[in-house]
Amino acid sequence: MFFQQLLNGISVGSMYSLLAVGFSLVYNILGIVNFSHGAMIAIGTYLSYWCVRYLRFPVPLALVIAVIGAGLASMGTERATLRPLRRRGQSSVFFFIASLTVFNLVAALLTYISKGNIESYPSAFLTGSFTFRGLMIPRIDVVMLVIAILSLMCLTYVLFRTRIGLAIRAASYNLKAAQLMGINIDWVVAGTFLMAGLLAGIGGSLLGVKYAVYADIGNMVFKAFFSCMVGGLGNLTGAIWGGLLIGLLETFTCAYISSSVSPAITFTVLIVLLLLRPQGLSGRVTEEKI
Amino acid sequence: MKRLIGLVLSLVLVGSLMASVGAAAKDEPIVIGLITALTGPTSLWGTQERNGALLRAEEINAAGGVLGRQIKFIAYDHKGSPAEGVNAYRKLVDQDRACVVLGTHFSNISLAIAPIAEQKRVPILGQPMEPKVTMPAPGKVNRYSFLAQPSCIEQGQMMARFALEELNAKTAAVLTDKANSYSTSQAEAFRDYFQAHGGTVVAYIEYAGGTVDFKAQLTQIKPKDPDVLYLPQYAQAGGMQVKQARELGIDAVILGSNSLSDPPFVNACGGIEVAKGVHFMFNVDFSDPRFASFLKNYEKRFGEPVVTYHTLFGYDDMTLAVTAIKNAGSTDPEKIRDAIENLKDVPILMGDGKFTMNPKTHRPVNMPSWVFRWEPDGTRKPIKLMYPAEL
Amino acid sequence: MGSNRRDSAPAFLEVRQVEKRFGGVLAVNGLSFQVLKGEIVGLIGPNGAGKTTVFNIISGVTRPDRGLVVLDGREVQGLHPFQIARLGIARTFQEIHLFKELTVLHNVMSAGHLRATYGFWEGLLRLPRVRRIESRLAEESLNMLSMFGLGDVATAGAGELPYGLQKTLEIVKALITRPRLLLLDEPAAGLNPEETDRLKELIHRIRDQFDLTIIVIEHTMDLIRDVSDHIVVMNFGEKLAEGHWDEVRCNEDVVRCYLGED
Amino acid sequence: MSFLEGVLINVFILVIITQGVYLLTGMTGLFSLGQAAFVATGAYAAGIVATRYQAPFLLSLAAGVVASVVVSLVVGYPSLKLRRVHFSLATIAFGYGIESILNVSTGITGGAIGLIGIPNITRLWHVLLAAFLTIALVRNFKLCRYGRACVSTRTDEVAAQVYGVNAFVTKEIVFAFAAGISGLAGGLLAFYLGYLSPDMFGIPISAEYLIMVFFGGLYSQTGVILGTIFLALLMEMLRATAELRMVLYCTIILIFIIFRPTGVFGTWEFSRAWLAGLSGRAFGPGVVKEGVKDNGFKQA
Repeated sequence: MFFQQLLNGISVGSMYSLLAVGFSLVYNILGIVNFSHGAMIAIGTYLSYWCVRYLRFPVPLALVIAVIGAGLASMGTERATLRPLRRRGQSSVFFFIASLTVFNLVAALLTYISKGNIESYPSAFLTGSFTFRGLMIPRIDVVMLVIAILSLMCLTYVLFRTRIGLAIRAASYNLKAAQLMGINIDWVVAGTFLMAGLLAGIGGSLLGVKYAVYADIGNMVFKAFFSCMVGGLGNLTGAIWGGLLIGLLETFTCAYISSSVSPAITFTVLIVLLLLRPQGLSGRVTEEKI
Repeated sequence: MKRLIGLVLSLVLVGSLMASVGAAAKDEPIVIGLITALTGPTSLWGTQERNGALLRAEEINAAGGVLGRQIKFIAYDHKGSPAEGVNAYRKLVDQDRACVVLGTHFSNISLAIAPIAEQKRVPILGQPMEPKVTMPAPGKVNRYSFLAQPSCIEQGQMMARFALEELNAKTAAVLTDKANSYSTSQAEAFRDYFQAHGGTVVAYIEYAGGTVDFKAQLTQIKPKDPDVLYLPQYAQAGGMQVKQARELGIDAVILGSNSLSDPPFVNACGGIEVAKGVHFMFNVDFSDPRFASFLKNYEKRFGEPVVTYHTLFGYDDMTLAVTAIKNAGSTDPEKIRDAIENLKDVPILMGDGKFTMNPKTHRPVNMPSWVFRWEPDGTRKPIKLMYPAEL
Repeated sequence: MGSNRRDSAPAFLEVRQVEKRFGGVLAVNGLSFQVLKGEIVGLIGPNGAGKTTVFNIISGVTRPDRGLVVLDGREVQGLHPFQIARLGIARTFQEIHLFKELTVLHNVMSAGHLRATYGFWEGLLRLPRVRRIESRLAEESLNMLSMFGLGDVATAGAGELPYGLQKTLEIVKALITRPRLLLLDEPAAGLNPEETDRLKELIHRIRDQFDLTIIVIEHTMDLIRDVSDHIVVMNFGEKLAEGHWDEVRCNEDVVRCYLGED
Repeated sequence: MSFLEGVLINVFILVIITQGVYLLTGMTGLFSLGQAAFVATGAYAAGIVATRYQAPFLLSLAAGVVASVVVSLVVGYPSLKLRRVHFSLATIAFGYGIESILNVSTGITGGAIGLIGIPNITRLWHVLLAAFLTIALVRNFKLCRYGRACVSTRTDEVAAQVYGVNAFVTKEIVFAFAAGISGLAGGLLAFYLGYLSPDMFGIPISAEYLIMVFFGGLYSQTGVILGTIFLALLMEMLRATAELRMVLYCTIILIFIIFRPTGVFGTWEFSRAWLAGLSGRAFGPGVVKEGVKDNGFKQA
């Protein structure tokens, strides 16, 4: 049973990780808490579902469309709400409300369009599990893990092997300096939001398959927020570790302590962890500059 | 001053709020209100309920109305919030002059409205399953609140009895949402009845609201190998639980509450392949010919099939309200209240087709429920009709 | 002239064997020096010598790993900055730390936090006493601003001021706290020679008028020469030399490492 | 009680709550996503004292305020030591925690079924009086040295400390003050509705408060009050639009945000000087300048 629970924890945790990486990309590079990430997750879920259901596209094509759609929606959100703030030299705290409103609006719109219905992929897509040494492994979890690893590899490639990746990394160290060096900040910000949106699209599509398609699925962004913060500032692998830690903590508090207060216990443990290690699990220590 | 726009807008809003007060007049249509969720996660139920009530109101109007007057039906959103529900009730009563209010299917909202209804003295009739809505304390009845289906305690007990007697279950596991009164009340009733009548509850697991991954809880249940697994849930959580239970290889017979009667439940399971074999309780016989004609009329009116059973709630609640108005012979809310209390053998779609109100509890007298099973072809097969009185 | 007095008089501020390490780097290494009451001490050294770290340690922003900071006979190392502020140490920052979103006057009044001596509940109820203290503080702030030529811009946003005025505003904010010891971190950086001359005058004037002891970090050597009674030279976190301008200027080490580069 | 009175009670309870959020977020820069949990604490404390011990109205309200303040001190002590974003995280955790406690302690709070039987006492004049007092206290606070300390802590914590501001204690004071205000609003809500359930105080509700504060103008007390009134009434007016209600509500907010990203009122403050037809830019403490240029957008 312990190993089954471990597996459950990893399954939930890897999903949180996937959602957290996109969140942490925007947070680490721009220092912005972006709740519209949740909206992009929901858009990804619904786009891929609609493509499969109504347009009868094959699943990989639907996934690609959903991912691109979520990416563009993410860029659009940035263009409409964040860029005016930057142009006027206003603080990014004002983006907070915009991102929350986009989050609420998308949930409300999807509720309206779907009439509040819960939907699922036709003909029990990717359901069932296989057994490995007495452990039940759901097929969707394996698929999720593979896609998550592939997309993170793509992300790493973009960040470390391309020009835009270099620009983004430069900007993440020092935005003003990057600007002075002739990097087009508008493009860096748009690119960051695009990549976060793409990741949200992948995560959202997989969530739809793993659980169900419903309008409030974007609420997962709170888990992503926690994973990103617990994992630590400064690097993306932190978000992955954070997600896994939260998944395991949740599963094991449910299994061995009490499942009705599991979220409360989990989050309290995480807050204590942040008190002891303010830089997060794998963040770099930064001395505040005076 | 550009900045004054906001101020002006607010004033306009207040003004228009006040302007609409006192717009009701005499000898106009009879106003019947409905408070339900038209937005938010449970809006599907709310819109279905509204459509059902609207359909019935139109049928009655087409047949000449009631007391020679037409029915004006108004539905307001409560967004799932008690404060909103209370506002909606006040708006219906004060502004729209509703003489009877239908709703809500949320116990928590009805619990908040009940004391307000005692002050406003306009009856509210609906489907909140929590018995405290009509009876806040033993022996005490809220005069203006009525429930039109078996309470969650009765439904939980009936399911437990079904498990014991029809399925010969010896052991049961229960999974319940600690943040949802609908779920906890049924789960507790099921557990207590099951244990009191010789069964063993091998696992009783409460989880926190908002959970979507139930593997940690289900993994604890699996080694206990229960005969039945009771899931008193809304369609979404119920569907995910069934799907994940099957993924983990739990092969117990799954029993659920009336929310699992919806197609959205099958969707949340990921298809009928997973949902098949799940038992649920519902107070209508889907094979009843009257039901078939209802389905046809609904599809004709709204251009789409009925999605959830809440449609029936709206439809039957409207029937009951109009019957009460007819029996009272007046639109005086006080007289309608008395009439609702004394409703007897009203023909409705739910239960065994006849509705009688119990004036002592403000709940129906011995309203039966069918236990259904989802079949592999996507139909619901009636297994047994259960009566609360047999408990 | 200073040497004799320095030997006999008790120190107003004493930094003794202070050490601070950032990661693997020793930013300050066993530094000791003394400041007498009413003195203006110049703290100089090449970039990265650890001068600002010394200020941070004295003002409590950074906690030293080892060593003592004694103010008027009282050990203050390791205290929080706000505690040290209450003991009468004020400072300016090398990079301007104004409250840029606020008006100039509001900046000064915010800095006068300790001068508004009323309690939380009094403030909440806005008793007459509070109004009295507030208007007195506002008046004093405005006076101080006019004294430094900022009277006309009192209602402007602090972030909109030209650089030189922002620097002055920093000093005004430090002075409104009525400090006994003032730490000026590169007050002349970015100023033109004319402004620098005015700054020299200003430093002398505020020392006399407010009965201050001042430590200045500066790279502009003629400012240091003209204002300092005593000079401490740092390099690589250590004290290289100290003494009067003439003594320091002739010190071989200093010439080699620091002045020689000029 | 009429419908209009009910609506206005709701509106002004929200006005009270958002004054607390304004103190926290507008003045001190602390983002709390768990403020509704303090409303819950006050509401439940007042409700429990009233139903179990038959305490009178005022005493129950006081119990609510005290409970909220005590809880805020316990929660604030560790969480205010965290970085600002981590503080938001801690408030989310606190929100979940309170919801769990309310759901689990069935014997005291009624669990998910909720707390029933609280008398319906609150009338509009109670709420208006409380709102007026709250607004006055918050204004006084803003104009006194502690208010300035909050603003300087928000803008530049290190500099504020150097001027003698104990940033941690300042934050603690504001956190407790805001909690007390929320507790008062919670108590009024309990006696207005007569019923409480844990799902009335979730994280989305706290987010809703933040949106109201930002909508009117994060740095403007006037804006926060008027913005809250506007949005609360808007929500009520949109009731007639049935399914489209939330979509329209969010769209209207988003349109305002796109055209006025810093809130409808920006940093404008109602003042006697403005009334007298003088400059809109009020003179004196508490006024935050608009149009500040800082090109970076790193959050503190």
